Parts: sequence; C-alpha cells; structure tokens
Amino acid sequence: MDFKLDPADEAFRAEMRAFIRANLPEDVARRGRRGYHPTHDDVQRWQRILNAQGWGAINWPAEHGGVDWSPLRRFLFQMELKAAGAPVEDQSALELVGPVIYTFGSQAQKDRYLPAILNADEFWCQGFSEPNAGSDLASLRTRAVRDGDEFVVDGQKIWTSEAHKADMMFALVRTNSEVKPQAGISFLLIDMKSPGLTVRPIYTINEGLSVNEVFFDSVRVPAENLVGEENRGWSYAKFLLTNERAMSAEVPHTHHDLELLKDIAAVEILNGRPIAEDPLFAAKIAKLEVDLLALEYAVLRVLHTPEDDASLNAVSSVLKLRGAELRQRVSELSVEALGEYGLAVFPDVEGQDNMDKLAPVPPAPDYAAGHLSKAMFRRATTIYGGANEIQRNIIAKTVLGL
Amino acid sequence: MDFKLDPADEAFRAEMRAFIRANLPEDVARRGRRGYHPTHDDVQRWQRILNAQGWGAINWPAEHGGVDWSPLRRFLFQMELKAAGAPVEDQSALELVGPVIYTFGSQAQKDRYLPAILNADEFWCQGFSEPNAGSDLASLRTRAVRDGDEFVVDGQKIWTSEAHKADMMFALVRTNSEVKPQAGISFLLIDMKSPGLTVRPIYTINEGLSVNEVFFDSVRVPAENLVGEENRGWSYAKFLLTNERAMSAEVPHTHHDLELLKDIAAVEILNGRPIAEDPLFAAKIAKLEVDLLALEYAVLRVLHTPEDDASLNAVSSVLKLRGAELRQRVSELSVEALGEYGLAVFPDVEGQDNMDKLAPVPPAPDYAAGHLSKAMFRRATTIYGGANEIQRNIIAKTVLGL
Amino acid sequence: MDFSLSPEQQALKDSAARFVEREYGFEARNALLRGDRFSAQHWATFAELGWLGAGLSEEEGGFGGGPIETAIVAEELGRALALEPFAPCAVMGVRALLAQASEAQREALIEPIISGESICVLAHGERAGRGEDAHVAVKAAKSNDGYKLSGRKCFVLGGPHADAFVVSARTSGQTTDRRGVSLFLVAADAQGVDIVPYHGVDGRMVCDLVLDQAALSADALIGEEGGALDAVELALDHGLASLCAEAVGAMDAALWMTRDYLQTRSQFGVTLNTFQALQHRMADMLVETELARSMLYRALAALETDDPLKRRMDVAAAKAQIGEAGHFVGAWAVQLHGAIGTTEEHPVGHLYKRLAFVRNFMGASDVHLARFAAWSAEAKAQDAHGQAARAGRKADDRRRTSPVSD
Amino acid sequence: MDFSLSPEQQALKDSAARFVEREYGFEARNALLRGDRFSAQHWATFAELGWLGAGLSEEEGGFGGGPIETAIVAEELGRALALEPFAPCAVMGVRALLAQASEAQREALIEPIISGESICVLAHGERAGRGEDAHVAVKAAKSNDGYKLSGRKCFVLGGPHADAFVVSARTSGQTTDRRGVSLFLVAADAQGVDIVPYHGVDGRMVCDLVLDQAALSADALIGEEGGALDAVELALDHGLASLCAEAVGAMDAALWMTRDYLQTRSQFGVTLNTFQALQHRMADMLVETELARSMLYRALAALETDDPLKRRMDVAAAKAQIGEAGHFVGAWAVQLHGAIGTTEEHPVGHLYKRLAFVRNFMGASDVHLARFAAWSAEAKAQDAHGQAARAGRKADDRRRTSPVSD
Repeated sequence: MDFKLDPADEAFRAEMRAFIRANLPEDVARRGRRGYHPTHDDVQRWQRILNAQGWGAINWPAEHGGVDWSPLRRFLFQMELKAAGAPVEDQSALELVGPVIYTFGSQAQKDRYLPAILNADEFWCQGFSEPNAGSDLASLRTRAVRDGDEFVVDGQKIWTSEAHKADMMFALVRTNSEVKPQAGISFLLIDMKSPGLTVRPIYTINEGLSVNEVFFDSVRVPAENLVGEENRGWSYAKFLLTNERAMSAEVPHTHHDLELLKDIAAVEILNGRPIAEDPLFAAKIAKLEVDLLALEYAVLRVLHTPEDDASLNAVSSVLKLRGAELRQRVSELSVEALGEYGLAVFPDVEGQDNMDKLAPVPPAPDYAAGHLSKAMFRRATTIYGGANEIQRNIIAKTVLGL
Repeated sequence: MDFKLDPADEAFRAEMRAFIRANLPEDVARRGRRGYHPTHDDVQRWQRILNAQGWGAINWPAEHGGVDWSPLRRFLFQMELKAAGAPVEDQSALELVGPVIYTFGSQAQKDRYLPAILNADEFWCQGFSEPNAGSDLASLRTRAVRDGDEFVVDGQKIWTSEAHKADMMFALVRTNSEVKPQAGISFLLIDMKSPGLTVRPIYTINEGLSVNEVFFDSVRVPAENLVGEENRGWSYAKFLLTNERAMSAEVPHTHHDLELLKDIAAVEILNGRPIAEDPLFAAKIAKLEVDLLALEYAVLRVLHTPEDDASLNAVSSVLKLRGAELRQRVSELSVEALGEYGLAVFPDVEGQDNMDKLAPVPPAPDYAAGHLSKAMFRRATTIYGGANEIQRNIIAKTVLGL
Repeated sequence: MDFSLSPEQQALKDSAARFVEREYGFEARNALLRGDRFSAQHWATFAELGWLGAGLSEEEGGFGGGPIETAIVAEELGRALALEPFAPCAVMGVRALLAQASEAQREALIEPIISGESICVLAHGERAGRGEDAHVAVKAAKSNDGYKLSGRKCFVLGGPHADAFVVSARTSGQTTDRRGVSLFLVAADAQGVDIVPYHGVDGRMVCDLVLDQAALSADALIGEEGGALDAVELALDHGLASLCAEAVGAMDAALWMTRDYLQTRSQFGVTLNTFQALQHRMADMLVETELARSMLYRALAALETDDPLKRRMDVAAAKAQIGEAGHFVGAWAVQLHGAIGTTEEHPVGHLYKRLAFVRNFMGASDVHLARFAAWSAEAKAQDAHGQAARAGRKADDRRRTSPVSD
Repeated sequence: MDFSLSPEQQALKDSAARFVEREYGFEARNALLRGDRFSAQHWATFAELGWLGAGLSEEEGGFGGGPIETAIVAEELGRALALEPFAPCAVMGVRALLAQASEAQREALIEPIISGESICVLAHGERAGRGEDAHVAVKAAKSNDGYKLSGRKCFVLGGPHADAFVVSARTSGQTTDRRGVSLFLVAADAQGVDIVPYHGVDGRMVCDLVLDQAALSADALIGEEGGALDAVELALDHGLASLCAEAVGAMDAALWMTRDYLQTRSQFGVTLNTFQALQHRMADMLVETELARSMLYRALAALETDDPLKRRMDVAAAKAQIGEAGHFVGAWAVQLHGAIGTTEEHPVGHLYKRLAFVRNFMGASDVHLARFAAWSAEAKAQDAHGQAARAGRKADDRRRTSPVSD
C-alpha cells in the first residue's frame, strides 16, 4: 500500500484544470454552476470542444476515438469538469451505447455511430425500463418481430431520459417469448424519427421534463440496427450496467454541489449570522463532507483494484448505494440553507424544460435557483439504476453470501 | 378530544409525590438515582412501605390487594416513583405472575402466593426462554411429566432474570409433545430450592449479574403448583405478555434517566464550558427529549383508549419499539457526557452483582457510576420481550395487514 | 383527558373528509394547479361548512371550538393537499387579530373572515429574520394622518389570494427588540403595496409583500402600538400546530397509499408486500406517523395553556419532530412506489412535496430543536428556582456540590 | 497510489493474523481478563516479531515502515481485541518522542521501546481539557536541579503496564496556550507519582497519573522546553489513526461473525439468513465497514503529508466517521445475535465494547466532527486567500456580491 498521489497525476490534474478554465464557455459554466439542466446546445458545444482536443470519450479506448487514461485520471478529469460547472455529457451515448457498439457492434455500426457520438451530432436515449419491468428488467414485453430485413417493434418504454431530445434510442426488445425471459432479448438501435414512434413527456416532481414514455406502434427498424446476435441482448445490457461502476458514486457531482452549498451557507443568515456558522448546520455540512471523503477514497480503492481481486466486489458494491444517498443529502441541505426561499419553485428559465413555462420567477437571490429542483428530482437517485433495496439484495447475496 | 389534565389527577399526583418524598428511605433513593441495581433489601423495604399504605400492587384489582386506580393514575404514580429514585419493584411477581395467579389460579394458590408477593416475602423469576426458543417461544422443550401428584421437570431455561435471588419461578413447560407446539404447554410454579434445580449465572456485557441459566434435573413439582389447566399454559403466557402494554414504553424510567443526564451535562466540561451548552450535545439531548415527549403522549393515548377501539392497535404497537430505542439513547448520551470517565467500569459496589468483585473503583466523580453499565446492558432492551425485528413483523402483519 | 372525538368533532371531521373526497380528488386538484392554484368556490364552501370559524370559541366569534377543531380541519385538508390558505388566514390571521385587536376591531374584522368574504393573512416573516420571531425590520413611520410602511415581507403563504394582510411593522426600537412591534391591516390593493407572487414546492401560492411608503390611516393600527409581539408569537404557534396537523394528514395518507400499492404491485413474480425489508420499512413509517400524531396532540394541549414558555416549547418540539417524521414517511413512500413516485403523475409525490414544505416552512427542524433546547433549559431553571425558593437555601447548597444526590 | 499490500506488508499482516489466531482466542483472552489484563509474554512476542518498530522508518530507528504498517498491526490486534498497550506505547509514546526528543534522547529511548524492554506511554489528557489538545494544566515548576511536576493526567490507556510515561506539562503560559507545553519522561516508580489503576469498558487497563511535586532531573525534559505541542498533536493523530485501524479490525470481525451466525442459527424453522430484513441490515453493516476502511486509508495518507492542518482535518474526519460506523456495526452485530450477544460469554459483545470504547475515547464523534468543520473552514479560507491573491482583486470583489457566479 502507498497512498501518495503520483506527481505525474498531479501534473495531469493541473493541466486539465487549466484547459477547462481556458475553454469552457462562460455562459455554459454559469448554467452548470447554478444547477440548471444543461441545454442541448450547451452539451453539444462543450462536447465538440473536448472532441477537438481528442478528449471526446475518456472512457473509450484510443482505437475508437477515446483516450487511454488510467481510471484514476478519468476520475480526476471528472472532478475538474464538475468543479468548473461543465455540462454533463450525453451519458447514454458515451457511457452506455458507445461501449456496446465498439465491443459488440458491426464495423458498419461503428463507422456510422461512433463519430457522431464523439462530435455530439447525434444524441441518444436508453430504452430499457417498461411499465411492469422496473427493478425486474428481464420481464420486459416490448417485442420485435422479424419481417424481411426489418424488425417490427410494438410496445412501450418508460422512464426514458431525454427521449424528447434524442436522435436515437438503444432498446432492449423481446425477440423470443418461448425461452426463459433473459434468453429472448435483443439489442436494437432505433431512430427516434421512425413512423409509429411517439414520445409522451412525464413531468417529474421537480416540475421538470427529463423522462418520457415512448410508444412503439409497428415501428419498422432495419435489421442492420441489431447489435451483435439476436437474443443475446441481455448479456450486452449486463456488460453495460456493470461498466464503470466506480462512476456510479458520482463523487465529482456531489463534491461540486457541496461547494455550492458552502457558498450559499456563507451568505444566508440564520439567527443573525451566516448559517455556515450555525453549529448545527455546520455539523450537518461537516458530516456530509466527511461521508463524501470516505466515499471518495472508496472510489479510489475501486479505481486501483484489479478486476480479478476478490476484495473488489465488496468495496464497489457500496458506491451506488451511498453515492445516491449523498446526492440526496447535499441538495436537501442546500434547500434548508436557503430558508423559505429554498421552497420556492424556480422555473428552469434557461433550460426551458419546466412544466409550467409561464410560472413567475421567485424574487429570491439568483443562487437560490436549481437546488429545490435537484432535491426533488433526486428522490430518484435511490431508485434508478437498481433501487437501494435491490443493491442491498445484491450485497447480501453476492458479497455476504446470505 | 380534550387534552387538559383533570385537576383531581393533578391533586393525586401531588399527593403521591409528597408520600414518596416522606417515606422513601434516603439510602434506597440514592442508589436508585445513581443507577445502581437495587439490592434485594432495598426492594423489600420499599415494597413493604407501599404495601402498608395499601399501594403494594397498583395494577391489581382491589379485591386481590391492589388498588382501583385508573391507568392514567398508575402511570402518574410510576412517573413519581422513578423521578424519586425508587427501586423497581419485583416485576416478575407484581406484573407477571401475580395477575396470572389471581386470574387463572386456584383459591389455594391465591391465598398462598399473593400476600407473599404484596409483602415482598417471596421474590419471583420468569422461566420462559430456552436456548433454542428465543423469539420463537413456542418451540420450548423443557418437559414436565406427570408422576402421581407431582410433575417431574427436566430441561433448561435461559435468560432467567434474578433467578439467583428468586424464591419461586413461574415456568412454561411442555406437558404434551404430540400436539402442535402451542397446545402442549403448561404453566408451573416451581420452588427455586427444589432438589435437582441449579442456577448458573450468565454475566452480561455490563460485567453484571442479572440473568442466569436454570437447569432442571428430575425436579419434582407438586401438581397443585399447576396454574389453571394442563396444556393451556400458552394462553396464560399470552395474557401475561399483552398485559400492561402501555408500561412497555418505560417512559418514567427514561424520563428519570434524562434528568440525570441533564444534571451531568450541567457540570461536565467540554471545550471550556458545560457540555450542556455545547450546541451539538444540547441538540442531541433536545432531540431525545422531543422524542420522549412524543412517546409520552402516545402512552397517554393508549391509557385513554378503550380496549375495543380500532385505533388502539396502531398506537400501542409503537411503544415497546420506540421505548427500547430511547432507553438505549439516553444511556449512550450519559456515557458521552461523562467523557473518557464514561468508559471506566464501575463495579456495582452497592449491589455487589458485578463479575469482578475486586475490580478497583475508578477515580471518577460519584455521579459517573452506573451509566456505562446501563448503556451496555440496554443493548438488550431491543432484544428481550420481543426483539425489534419481531415488533416490526407484528406491526406489518397486524396493523398494516401486509 | 379524552382522546376520542366528541360527536361534534366527529361530525366536523366527517364533513371535511366528505368534502375532500368529493371535491379534491387528484384530477380536480391538478386542474387547480394548472390555473389559479385556488378555488373561490371551495373557499366559500369552507365558510359555509363552518370551518373558518371552527377553531374559535363563541366568545371569539366562532362556533364553540378551539385548536383541536382547527387541527381536525387542517388534517383533512393536508390529506387532500388542499391549496387554499386555511392556515395563513383562518388560523394565523385570525389568531393575530383576536390576540391584539380592540374589541371594536375584532367585531369588524373577524366576522367577514369566518364568513369567507375577506381573506386576510398574516404577513410577518422577513428574510433576515430567520430564526428570530422578534425580528421586524419593516418600518411604520408616523405620518400626519396615520402611518407609512416600508420594507419587505417574504414568502407569505396564500398572499396572492388575500384581499388584506395583517402586517407586523416596527413603530419603535431596534430590529430585534421585543417592544416596538405593531400590527397593521393592509389592503392588498393599497397604494405602495406590491405583491410579488410565485409558488412553493407543494403547489401553493406564496408572495413577497413589498411596501414602499404604503400610506395607512391611523385606524389601520390593530390594538395597542408597540406591543404586538406576544400576539404574533401566539399566532405563529397556532399556525405551526396547524401545519403539523396538515403534515399528519399527509403522512397518514402517504402511509396507507403505500400500503395499498405494495399489496397490488408485482415484481419478480410476487406482490411487493411479501418482501420483509419493505414490510419493516412500512412498520417504521407507521411508528413515525403514530408518534407524529401523538406529538400533534401534545402541541394542541400546549396551545391551551396560559404559560407562553411552555406553549412555545411544546409547539417547537412538535414542529421539529413532525417535520422530520413527515420527511421520513414522505421520502419512503416515494421510494417504495419506485419511479412513478417521483413524477407529477402520482399523488404520492405530491404528498412528499407537501411534507417537504412543512419540514422547512416557518423554520427548519433544527431551528425548532435549538429553540426547544433553549426554552427547555429556561423552564428547568425556572422550576429549579421555584423549588429552591420553596425548599430554602439548604437544598440549593446541596445541588451545587453534587448534581445528582439532592 | 497503490491499495494492495506489498509482499513485506502482506508478511506483516500474516504474522499478526497467525499470532492472534494462535494466542488470542476467546478463552485465552478471557484468562487475561481474569488476571492482569496484559501478558508480558505477548509483549515480548510483539517486540520479537518486529511490530513495535514496524511503523517506523529506518531513520527513525524502526524497520522501514510507516503509518500503514502500524495500521496493519493495529487492525489485527483490534480484530483479536488484544489488551496490550500497542497504541499508547508503540504509536503515541514513540511518535511523541520522535517528534520532540533530541537526537541523543531518541537514541537512548526509542530502542528499548521497540525491543520491548521498556513500556513507555503518552500521558497527555486531562479532565478539564476535553476537546482542547492545547489544554495542559499539569505544572512543571523549575527547581534547583530540574523540575517538579504537579497535577493529574486522566484515563491514560495502558498506564498500569508502563514503566515510564511521556508526560506533557506546562512550563509557562496559561492553561490553553499553544506555547509553554513541554514533555517529560517520568518513571512509573518515581517519588511523587501515584498510579490509580482501573479498567475500561473494553477490558483494557487505564490509570490516572497523579503527580504531587514529582521531582525530575533536568534531563527528564524531552527536547526543547515549551515547544512540545506540535509533537503532542502529531502523536495524538497517529494514535487516533491507530485507534481507527483497531476499530476497522473489530468491525470486520463483527461483520463476518454475524454473517456466520445468521447462516447457522435457526428460528421459526429456518436459518436467520433467509430473512430479508436481516440481510438488508447486514448489507448496511458491510457498507459501513467498507467506508470505514476507505476512511482509514485516507487518514493514513494524511499522516504522511507535511501540512498539519490537512493532517488534523482528515484524522478528525476519520475518527468521527469510524467512531459512528463502528458503533453501528457493533450494535447491530449484537442485535442480530440476540440475547447471547449481550453477554460476556460470546465474543460479539466484546467486539461491541471495543467499538464503544473507540467511539468515545480521545474525543467523541461530534467533538471530532466540530473540529473537522472548523478546520475545513480554515482550509477553505486559506485556499480562497491563496486563489484570490493569484487572481487579483477583481475576483475577490465578485465573490462578495454573488457567491456562486464567480
């Protein structure tokens, strides 16, 4: 064991920080730091800047247009990005479908889709969940029937993030109902402009729009859009879900939120002094920070542990569970720090993804925007991507052997 | 609804307080307030004082030597007793076996046992738990075989509180193994001096002695010591366990402990001032007090709700669960308030129930004694009398219908 | 003590429950959310059914009730997530007037409120006053024929629906002095009064009230000049208790809604209610709900005592306890519903939002916990002082040497 | 960074694990508890196996290790609930000497400790000093030929086994001044030295050290007069990290002991591991254990930085985090064992007691949390100051008007 950070990694970090500072557009950074949902245009502009630098896909191998940074360096880069308020990239494309395509896709698929992802020419959404297949994903029912060199897709997806903005969807569809559930699923790439495909917005409890229902009514998808082999989609999905588990703690995001919280607490007044100086509130911030420091080291452990090490399973199992809780706690504390104005609904005036576009803007300070929205929306962090209850089941079974 | 306390009840409370102040022996009160286990003699002296006054058994009906106070008055009396540091009475006798005897026992049993309980001539212990029958009490195996006008008892009991001091045990024993478990159990009264009966002390993690194992090797018990009918013991045990559920919150005890905690916090120094003035510690005390105030009102609700009211089940189900947690929290806070001396083991020099009678007494203030012992011992409050996990099962099933 | 509803109380509860069941279903409420977030017709019904005066004794101009009756109505409105300003008007506005106004003013002002003609809400909170009820920076300067008010009241619940405000303003003293606070009746359409509306997380309308040399006649002063803070604190305590009652209603609704959901929703081939971990979580939710209800009753009892310290203490305790319990129950109700719980499309998310509102409105839980700690210490010191005075010097000396061996 | 054990580290861990498995079983430990609560033979083995110098570099007189090696030994000793004074002697005593002593003193004092000849423990804490490391009220008055020490050190872990103490005493200044603290070597059998022994909740011996005009020669002063506080704080931080390592060992042991118990114990006709509520509780215990271990590594990294503020911050964070995590894991391990867990007869209760000890020894969790908050704010202010100095006045002005739009 040796816990010193390599000087070369320190230098890398400084280089990244300087690059981001020099190149992240100021208006984009401002929206990011204020907690607004980034606009489509923000994401695109920044992705193209990164891609021009060769850093468009830090988790991809160099041969597909990525970089070959160590996991630690990818983590450090993410920390710097979030600290600067950079918009979250198109994760569906870069973290999910991209790796599936370059690992299991055909050469034609690679040529067609990867450059468009790297340059943010096309945005993606993930079509996995269905109304009766939440945590129990394998019970999905949307079916695709082969008809010549096309699949005909019927059914429904739900909780589809960014479907209202996406150009493409990667979906799990049932291509065989005769076998056990996991064995009859295929992985299809679907153009969102296909006839018969409709998107219905689902407003979430932050009064915002980010998830949708997607309905398929005899949607025809070219057979060449099948990734890998028919009926092997479950294994590609599992590959994708276990990918990048260190990132699931979302430490860089929470770290950034914590800094925003401290800035708020330094100016909001309670009992005549900044709430940062209120002993009970200061202790709550400190407890959160302490928990985050522990989680950050857990991430570093995962990043430095070889895949075949027996201890990896235990430490990585905690990341999503605790990470989701901390994301909730930091935004709840931000709401509390803001006092009653923390309870005021700010329409997302810059992102314009809010339900009620005419709602008046509260007369609260500028920095109050966004936190309530995050606090509400993040009730979902302990639900999506494997609810905490499922995470505990997994720990009990696979780590503890209960 | 009407939440005003009846003036007559207020007057009753003042009268009780005055009586206790005038009659509780000072040395007994001092031990009680310091958290020491009361001695056999303490309990006996105080019980005889109360009995002489006619208050020897406040939860018994007057016809058997009790009083006919309302549940509220019984609760108020308990609050006053605890606040004054009165020793806990022989609960096994007064709260458990006594009511079983006057409800299901023969006239001979009533005549023989009840006066001796009222006057603390005989102390009792409860023989229910067995090594492989914890929360699953019905699986008990100690058997009693009829032989003429005696039962011959063989087997083992465990977690028997005060068996080392008791004169009598009331025990559940298996008298029929052919039927379903609950149907073959009888309720026997056993003289602790019977040949073949041995008691082994089990020291608990407070290094103290209060529970024991009891072994039965062909112990002969007169058949007249069978309470009620043979093989109906389970129903008597259930009667007994559901009796007095309002008391299970132990609010008077926690209230008394909270006052002791505040007294400690007023004199112990942290960062140059009384720890009571440390904002974080003050908040922890306040949170505990708030939780206790809520629980106290839950108790009052139970005391004022008729047995046949549908809402009673829900509110009474929380009492044992939360009450046990608060008993743990108050003693943990007392330990914390005491600083490092809170971690020093005080042998129970007055009660002499400690494991290591020669252990030196720490050079800590007098008021530091007892709290660590309580904090350790009270890990058991969430285990005995139906562990919290069992309580939650019961709530889910009987209250929520899940 | 009596914890069962009297026949009159039961009738009140039934009438409220019937109303919300018939008129305040999920879709009906959503329609309100898309419009004014308020229904004048509902408000008229509230008046008609006697709810706006239900919490007042006959001497106070009401129908023979008190805090318990207020809580009965508030609980049902909380269960239904009603949007109308019951607490700010019929509780806080009215209580402030009752405690401070002259008899003539009471006669003139109370009746129109309980009959539903006038919606008059308390406007007291200010941004820099967080945590201190005595903080009043809005200034009322004496003018020739009355007063001129300047300053800003923030986050006035129900303000956009009000035709008048009971405004606290300072007629003398420093910003946090107890003396020097006066109450004024300010019409919503008066000159120099600007209402800045927006909405809160639970869908209810709020506003900032911006006063810029708002000219009031002398008779706008309510009661005595400079001595209104006790009345404000009393009104706030009644408001807090009403808020707690709302929360208990919402918790109860969330609890049983979640129970029903678990019994019907399937996953992995069985209904969710068969999973022990979820059963235990629901048991915890029940415990919190029952203890919150118990605490609410304690707060209601406290509202009827004559000792302001005891009253403030128990109300603060209730707000601290119920604020956290409500968040616990609401957050777990959402969690156990899964994704649907995090949308606008299912009532459970709205229940959560109401509970999140209660948790932080009028002081977050820790603010009330810290107040409770301070007031509890004050009460203990008073008690000790009283006891020591009775027992004479000797006991007092003993206390000093050993804190527990008195 | 490297989170895997080097071959040398693995060998050290294996040797410690083998020792405790062979020599420190439950019954063997109970035998020690019934006697001196210490085994001279074990201590000799510790020395022989190189553990007492494992955490020291070669320049420091050790075997080429550092805080990581100390933690490896401490974790295994924590797992076994060893009673010998490893942390107070081999960690805190030695670190205080190393940081403060002259070269000649180091040469004379360190070797006998790591060879096991001398047990020398740090005696710093005082009763009224809770929460303040700079609080030193024990007085060292200059005498003709040296110093006279008077005062009381409290709850000195391992003190009854020591032949010497490194005692902090004030040679000048007020009770909480940073300057004026000096270290002295005090023999256990010196005149004027009274050792008052007792035992702690985890079974280990502690003592109060009562100094009554204890006469010391001039060369009992360790290093420079008056400037020892930095050394004391460094020693305390090493001690806290070692305590955290003990706790992680005990947590890990409690976790897997409980897992095994659930797999074998039957109730209601099935083994307990089939109950989902218990499975989930154990998952929470695993989460806490893994995060505690992660935090321990952060504290060990901090011990190697040159920045005392950063070091103190991360060590305080670790103590706060691990103290609570340890209590959580220990208390649930007992709960899941049921009644047997609350007795002296099962190891899980003893693990709980060790964790309860760590939680409150050398400052309860909230004490460290409050320190962390203060130090974190200080560090942020320093950073901001540094950045502002670099970025010039303009950025500084912007910060003042809007905290997040820099």
